[in-house]
Amino acid sequence: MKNIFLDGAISAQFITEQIAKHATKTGIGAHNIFLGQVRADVLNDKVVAAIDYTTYKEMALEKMHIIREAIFAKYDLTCMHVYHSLGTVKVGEISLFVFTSSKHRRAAIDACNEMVERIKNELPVWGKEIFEDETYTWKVNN
Amino acid sequence: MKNIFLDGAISAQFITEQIAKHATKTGIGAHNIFLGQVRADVLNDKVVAAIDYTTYKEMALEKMHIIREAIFAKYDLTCMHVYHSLGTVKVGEISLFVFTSSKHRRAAIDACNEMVERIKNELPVWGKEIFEDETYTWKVNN
Amino acid sequence: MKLKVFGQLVDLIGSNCIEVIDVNDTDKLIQQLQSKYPLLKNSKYRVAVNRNIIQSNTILKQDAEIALLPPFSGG
Amino acid sequence: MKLKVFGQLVDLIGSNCIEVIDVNDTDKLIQQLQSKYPLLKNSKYRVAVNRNIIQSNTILKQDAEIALLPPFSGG
Repeated sequence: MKNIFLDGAISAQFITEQIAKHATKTGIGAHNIFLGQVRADVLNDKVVAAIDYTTYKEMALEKMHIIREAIFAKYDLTCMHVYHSLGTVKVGEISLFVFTSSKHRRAAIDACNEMVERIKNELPVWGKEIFEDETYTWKVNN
Repeated sequence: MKNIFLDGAISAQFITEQIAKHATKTGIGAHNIFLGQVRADVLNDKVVAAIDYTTYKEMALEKMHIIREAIFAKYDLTCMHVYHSLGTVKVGEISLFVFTSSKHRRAAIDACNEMVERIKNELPVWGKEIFEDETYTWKVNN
Repeated sequence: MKLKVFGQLVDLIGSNCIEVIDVNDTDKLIQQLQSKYPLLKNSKYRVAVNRNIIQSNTILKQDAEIALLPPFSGG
Repeated sequence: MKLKVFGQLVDLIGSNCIEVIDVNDTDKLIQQLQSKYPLLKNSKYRVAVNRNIIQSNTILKQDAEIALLPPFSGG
């Protein structure tokens, strides 16, 4: 089962390396990338400083495998890569990286969009929003 | 008038720098990126080796300004950046980079998608597909 | 039988893994948990058996992998 | 008056900028161009005056910026 989880934030450098790797795939005409960044939300006058992510890893990877298969069956993709942070990701840092590539743009754009929605709705991952005073609350996806 | 044109291919390093710059904008929760990559298309048994882009620059920048205003009015974006190559871009290299950021993901995703469609349909830019034998044909957008 | 606990339910239950005994289906599991942790009644969660979210009462074999999942909030 | 030419029309016309004379509207411009470059009749293009694509016959002032635009193919 392919791992999608990375320890801590996803660096801009890591994202570049992933993009650069695809220069040799000369059948690709379009890439679409979604990046989730940790926001300094204000809740009851307290500012979020970081999110601490945990997962039910075995289930998440099985689920991810199923979603991946479904998206490859539905869209004419050349490739798709997904990375999600675990542990602490500070405000302004990247915690989710979805990267789709295809010959024509529609497939990459639509597949990326669907993948992001399915990750948010179907992956057993939880975010704990840690405030600057070190208290916390549990993140709610909308 | 803001310039969107870069001479030659858009490097992965340039893309990284743009992403990294946004770490200080802590109100951002989502980035969406579209990258157009030059494809080794085969036309009448000849393989495309590069695309040579030209533009009607004054008109393209005026048009881009209008499109940008319309998209900012329509979507709740934090920022948007667009770069398009001019001159020769080889197969496997990036010629278009659209980068949108917003608090919640829907705005960034939808604005990026609309921007890409409008660029393809409304910007006076022309691509000349140069084959490996140095003959060429004019690119047609679909 | 071990029960894995995730997210905000770890705070409520006080552990990310507890032992449950004398339950042979998920309805009984939920009854037992709700009587031991009354706050669970006010919580939103789903039960996964062998890494699949169950939709209705499900038999629990001795080697079942059981988990309590509060609403997901990844991304 | 100068006429800017772009894309595949540069090949057809042989230059990216030509001089046009004795035209005071875009219909006359197109007639003149089609008689000088008959292949234009088989080409898809639009006319821009002062950087806006025109939808119908348009008066050309002496300082107008005129351009012939074949279908766009950026991205």
